[in-house]
Amino acid sequence: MQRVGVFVCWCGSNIAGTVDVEAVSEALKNEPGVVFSTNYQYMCSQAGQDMIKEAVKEHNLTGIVVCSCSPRMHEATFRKTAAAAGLNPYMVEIANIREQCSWVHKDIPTGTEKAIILGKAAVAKVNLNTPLTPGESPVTKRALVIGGGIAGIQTALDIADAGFPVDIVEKKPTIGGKMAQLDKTFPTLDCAACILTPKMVDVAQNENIRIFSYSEVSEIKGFVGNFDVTIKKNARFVKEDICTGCGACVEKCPMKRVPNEFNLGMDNRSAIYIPFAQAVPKVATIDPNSCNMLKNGKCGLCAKVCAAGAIDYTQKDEYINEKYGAIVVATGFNPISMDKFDEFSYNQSKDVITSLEFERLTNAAGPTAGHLERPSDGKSPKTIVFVQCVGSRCDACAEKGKEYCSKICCMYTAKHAMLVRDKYPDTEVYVFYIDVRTPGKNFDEFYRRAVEEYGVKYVKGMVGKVTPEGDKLKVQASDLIEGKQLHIDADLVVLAAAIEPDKSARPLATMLTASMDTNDFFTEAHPKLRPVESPTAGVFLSGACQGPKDIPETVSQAGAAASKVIGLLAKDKLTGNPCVAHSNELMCNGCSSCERVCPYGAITYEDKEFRMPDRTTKIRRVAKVNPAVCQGCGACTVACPSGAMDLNGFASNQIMAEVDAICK
Amino acid sequence: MLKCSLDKINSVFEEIAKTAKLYIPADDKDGSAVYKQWENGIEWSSSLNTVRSPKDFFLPQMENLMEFKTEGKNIEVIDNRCETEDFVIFGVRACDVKSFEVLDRVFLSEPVDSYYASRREKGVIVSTACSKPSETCFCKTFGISPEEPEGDVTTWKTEDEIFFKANTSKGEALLEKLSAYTEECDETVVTEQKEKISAIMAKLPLKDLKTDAFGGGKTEEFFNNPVWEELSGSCLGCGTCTFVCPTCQCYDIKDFNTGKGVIRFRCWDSCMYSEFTKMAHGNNRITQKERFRQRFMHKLVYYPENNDGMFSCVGCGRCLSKCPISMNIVKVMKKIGDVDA
Amino acid sequence: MQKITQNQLIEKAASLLSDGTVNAVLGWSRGEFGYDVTPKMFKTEEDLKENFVWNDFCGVNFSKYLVSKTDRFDGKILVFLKPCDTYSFNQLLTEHRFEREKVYAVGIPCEGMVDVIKLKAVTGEGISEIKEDGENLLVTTIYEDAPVKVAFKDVLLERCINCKSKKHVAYDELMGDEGEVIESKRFDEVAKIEAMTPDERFAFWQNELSRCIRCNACRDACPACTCEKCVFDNPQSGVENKAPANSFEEKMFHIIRAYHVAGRCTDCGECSRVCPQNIPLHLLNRKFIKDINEFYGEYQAGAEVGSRAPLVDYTTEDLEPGEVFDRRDIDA
Amino acid sequence: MENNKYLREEIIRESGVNPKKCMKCGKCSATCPAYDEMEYHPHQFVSMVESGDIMPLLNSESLYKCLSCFACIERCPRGVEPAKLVEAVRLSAIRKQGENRMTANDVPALLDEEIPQQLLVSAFRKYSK
Amino acid sequence: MQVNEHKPLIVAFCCNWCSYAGADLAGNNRLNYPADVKIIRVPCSCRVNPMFVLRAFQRGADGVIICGCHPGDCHYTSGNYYTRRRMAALFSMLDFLGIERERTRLEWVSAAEGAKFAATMNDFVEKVTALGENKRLEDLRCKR
Repeated sequence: MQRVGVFVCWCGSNIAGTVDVEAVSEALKNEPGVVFSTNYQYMCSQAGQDMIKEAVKEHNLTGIVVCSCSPRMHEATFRKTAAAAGLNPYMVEIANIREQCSWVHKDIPTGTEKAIILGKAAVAKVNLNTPLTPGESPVTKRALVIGGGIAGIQTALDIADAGFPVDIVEKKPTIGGKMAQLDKTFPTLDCAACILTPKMVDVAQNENIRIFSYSEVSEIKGFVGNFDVTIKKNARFVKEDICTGCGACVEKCPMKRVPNEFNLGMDNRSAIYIPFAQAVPKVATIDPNSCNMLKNGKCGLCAKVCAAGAIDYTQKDEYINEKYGAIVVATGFNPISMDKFDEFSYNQSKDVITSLEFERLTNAAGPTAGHLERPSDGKSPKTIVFVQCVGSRCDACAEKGKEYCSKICCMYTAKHAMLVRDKYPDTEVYVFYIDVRTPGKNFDEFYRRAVEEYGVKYVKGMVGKVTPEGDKLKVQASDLIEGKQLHIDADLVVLAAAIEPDKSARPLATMLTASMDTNDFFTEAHPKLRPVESPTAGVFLSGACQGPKDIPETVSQAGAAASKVIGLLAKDKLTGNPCVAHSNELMCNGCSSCERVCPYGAITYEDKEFRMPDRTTKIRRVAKVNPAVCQGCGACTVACPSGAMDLNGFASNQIMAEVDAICK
Repeated sequence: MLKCSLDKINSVFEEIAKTAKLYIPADDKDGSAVYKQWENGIEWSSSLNTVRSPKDFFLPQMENLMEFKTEGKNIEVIDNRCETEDFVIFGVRACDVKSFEVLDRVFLSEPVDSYYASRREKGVIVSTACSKPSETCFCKTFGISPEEPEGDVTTWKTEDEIFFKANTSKGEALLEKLSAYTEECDETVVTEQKEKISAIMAKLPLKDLKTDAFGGGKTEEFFNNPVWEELSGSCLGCGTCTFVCPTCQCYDIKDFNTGKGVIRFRCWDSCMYSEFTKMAHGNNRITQKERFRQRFMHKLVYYPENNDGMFSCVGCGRCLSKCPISMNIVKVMKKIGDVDA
Repeated sequence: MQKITQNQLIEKAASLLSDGTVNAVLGWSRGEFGYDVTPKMFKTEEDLKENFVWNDFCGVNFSKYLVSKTDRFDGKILVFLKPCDTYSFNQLLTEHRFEREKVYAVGIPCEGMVDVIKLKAVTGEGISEIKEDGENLLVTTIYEDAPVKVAFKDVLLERCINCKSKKHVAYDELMGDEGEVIESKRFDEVAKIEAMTPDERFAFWQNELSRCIRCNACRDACPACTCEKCVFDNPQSGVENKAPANSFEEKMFHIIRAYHVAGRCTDCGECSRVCPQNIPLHLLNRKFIKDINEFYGEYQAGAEVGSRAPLVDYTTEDLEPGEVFDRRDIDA
Repeated sequence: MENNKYLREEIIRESGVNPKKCMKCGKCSATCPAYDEMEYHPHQFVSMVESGDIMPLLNSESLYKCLSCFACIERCPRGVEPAKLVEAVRLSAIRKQGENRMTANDVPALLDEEIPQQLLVSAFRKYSK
Repeated sequence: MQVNEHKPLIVAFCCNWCSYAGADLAGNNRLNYPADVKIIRVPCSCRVNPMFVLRAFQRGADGVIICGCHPGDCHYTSGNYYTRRRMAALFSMLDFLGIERERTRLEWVSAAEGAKFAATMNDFVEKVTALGENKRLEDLRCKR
């Protein structure tokens, strides 16, 4: 039997106004186990806490019940108080007589009666409490960053700067991500390459960072502080450590008609290629789907011209096992497919392009060397129509686009429009918008400049349809302000396509047991207070994998994720939540029901030898919970038919005792 | 000897029910017989072989013994026993009547179980000669006479008449009440009926089952017989046999916390259960083999040893028909006792 | 009326014993009256010839026995499985309750098993011998001179009338022909109860469950109930009780037992077969099966090893509990 | 005004359209082939129904300029379905007139290669009671 | 309006992360609901064992309501999805046994839905009050 002390808080008049606190403390005196019961104006105050500490000493209390505000408010406070008094902090139970009693009930008899019952339930529970000690697990001081775009790069650099080793896994042959494909960046109009490529070089040169390019994560086991990851390094048929990136092979390769992904298929590359001049690592890669040598063994030119002898047609996929303490997801985004938006004739006309394609068209390193030319005939467009919100902000039932706002389109469209007017002042530029959303430092000013200084014509109204006619694109739209229909003969139409998470994110989330929303964006542990952490401990989120983001936001989130990772890796040991599940081996059948419902993969099985009462031994399969992984949801406790699985802090007998006390 | 036409049997029941609760075997929805409290419309079943034995009337499956209430730090003990009402069980088979003797030897010997004793005192047993035994019956094995069962009153039922004979003063008092419906008669018909019953008994498949091999003092002979292992191998440990058995008398006393107080109650227990007689150190019968052995050793060896050679099986056959896997005392007796039947 | 004969099984068992494939045979042994067969481990050919029996009363589902038998026996056990037994066999394998390597399973066809209560309702008490005669049983009783002829089809167990499958889903060797999964009417009775008013339903179950004597036969015969320690035997669980204390306890026991096997119950019908009080317990299990089929798609426990039981699974689009009733109201 | 409120609810109920879902992008109008013929354009229909400003719609020729081509329904990113609203407003207009203006016999005379079948079917549904 | 003397006893199991916080919010906003509702905090709605529900009825509860995060919002990602299946099965079974279906409910209440919490409780109490005392799942020993 416990020796329980009951402390009823008045919370000024917050509780005492509707609950007769004296009656409550008096009534609870008679409950089993209660040896001391009192009330005080503010239990959470220093004086109140001292009162608890003294009572613990004086009455040899083993358990504490505080009847006060919500445990979500002060449970931690009173646990600390208990610990300071030498009690196990988990021997404290809170009866919520403020939020769930005095504040919702009006008259004193009702409030008092309910407060007493809630107090009895807390006493009944604390009588069955057991001291709990949080488990400890070691931390592998190495981080894994999945995705090598600006988010991944920034996170990796920040972690590495703090002195921890970091590995970046990037599925493309080079890091850099979407930002490497951009021309200028809003609102300052810096050249993307000028600010990104130095960072890429930093990554390459940082001793703490390893880059696994052209690689994927294939398996993740373990838990926070102790992840066990298998990385699949795809065969690039070029020995990375030997290749100097001279490009001789690229030049000599006879297979030159492979659509160039980096330029979104607007020009061609060779079968052996380096995505772009500043690629990191600057190593050639052979595309096995286009290389003649790999397909039918005829060619081998690249191997002949490679002075370093880096070409290896027999290279195989390689699997690397590494341990990590933390994992950062930075898998980024892609524009959605325009296949379902027939009204804009994206598939009918080469001159209807997405904004990302437009970036490549205006980029000095792009297919047109930065000259704005129509993809169909290379002519300079004289009238350009930008269409905003293509596939964004759609109805959920429409099944065509995404429900959310893609966030970055307003700004980059303003940038595109402005740049066109700046370089080609005789071009007429229309931007059709629904709303122009520019929250951000210097963002609205930027948009206003596009209108006021550069004369971009912003029209309120969505484009209805785009019809190719001759070498023109007939754009039909409605000017909602002037109330008239516009028919524009455009030379180029640029669609601000919605963005969506990369397709690799979903299977990765499954491996990580990290949760995602219905749009496949990773969910954060708390939308406001823990925005860069996944609910799965040890998994952090960086960049657009968590939601649409522009570069400044991505970089700041990347830094935030890095600081969280550093905070984790700086610890030598992790202290867990002691309210975790545990299995009674004597009762466990090993039936696997609990394992199947565990969202964290915290339950494993082992064959254990038992000594039977008749002195024989028996080997049985029994469940084992890894307390470092278990988050304490309790799903397993109900899945277990024999009741072998129970939850610390919320044990079945404790909950039933509460039920009994309430129903008395 | 008294007799009465079967046409009037419901009037007889009505008369008895005026002063006491009357229980008779009646047909349940699936055709099996169960004891039901008589009221108008409840018909006496043609079968006497009830699913549950009449042991329930004296040793109910569950009964509250007392209550505690706590008020602050005080505890109050409440004896919640209420006066047992008079009751009559009508149509009890010979074997079941014999089972009461087995129970009496346990509950009425010192210290007397007052709960049991008061019910025993208030209950009147009207037995009926068993003219239609089942193939599972083997009461003769234990020297029981289905032709003339014991009880406060013995009755014989023919096609159209029922004959009464009082054996005790309680029985005489009951028959006194029924005098309006009965008339004196001689024993001719009853004697005929007894002969008929004897003839049927001679046809029963288990008629030759003998107890010679068993009895007190045989513990060492049987206890370590390796056959227990094989016999108990099929036992599921469910306890059905003990719950339908008229002589199984083990019980457990438990407390139930109602939230407002504690009810101390007694309920049947079963030696087939793993928790049976569990003690602080654990369980002394650790596998189903020991538990299985216990049941039969108790019936055939331990009980006779303490009760002048009386076996605590009455051959009612319930466990034979209700065991889910048809393992039963007959199979055990044949195997262990190597009795040829 | 079984298509495969007792002698065929004895021969098969004897040959597997003698060639060392197996070290023991889990089979049915002869009783006193023809219908009271008992499971037994046979270890010799002589024992098999003398005591092994295969007839219309071999209802016991051996799958559950494998849990304890494989545990305590060093060697391989031959087990004869009827089609319905094979589902339990698979389900127990799914739950890792015995080692597959320790068992040699022989699938045998089954034409249905006889319900002794139904049989006795026709013949009366006093059965001394039962013989097969074509589609009939010839039952000799001590009361009649001539044997009573009973049509086999009329006295089948409820579970056999509504047999869900004659297909063996697991075996090492199959005797006889492979059967098919059957479109059974096994949910009709459940639907009938669902169609009652709540008051009628309550009265129905009150009447049935009040007869429970809490003997635990249903649980102990159930191949899904293989817990090392049942919650109802465990004083720590808070629900342990040995007696049918009152109508609540009985409901609690049966609801929770049905819930614990929900999604795992193969609908083998042992619970109802063994109930000494003839309570139609299988209806509770079938209610869960029917609900699961309707809410989450058809699922047959034990149809394959390793399948995920519906209650340890989910989709994000599942029905809300409230919608369950809305839907039923619309259907009604 | 009370009357308009009732009318608004009726139109919304009959059309099954939720005009509150509209984000005022104007794509319906932008895509409308009959835009130039109309006094009130599809996006205005949605907005005016939502604000209960229905009388002008009932009295406007615009009501009959809609071709029921359903381009607006197809293109609307929010799934608002303006054409169904137009249709519902038409029904209200017809209810107000209250007479049977079309019989089955009239239909063959009206058949014209140029007229979409859909229009004819919906017209028949509306103008016969 | 029928006056019902019986004061129902309602046990509400609320998950710590959403519904318990929702109940707190109802308090913060001073949204009244009957004092008949007594809340038990559980880490997740999936911690609620059907045995707890039956236990509450045994001990005299007239209604049991389980509140959890909205589907997709579970703090533990999937706990409430299991709850949904378990309770759908359990409630359907109770209904099958003739227990009034209004006595049990599963409701999703987020931490932001203080108003929904109060409204849900008001509604639930009203429905259970209309049913009167729980007679079909009672344990007479626990009644006074």
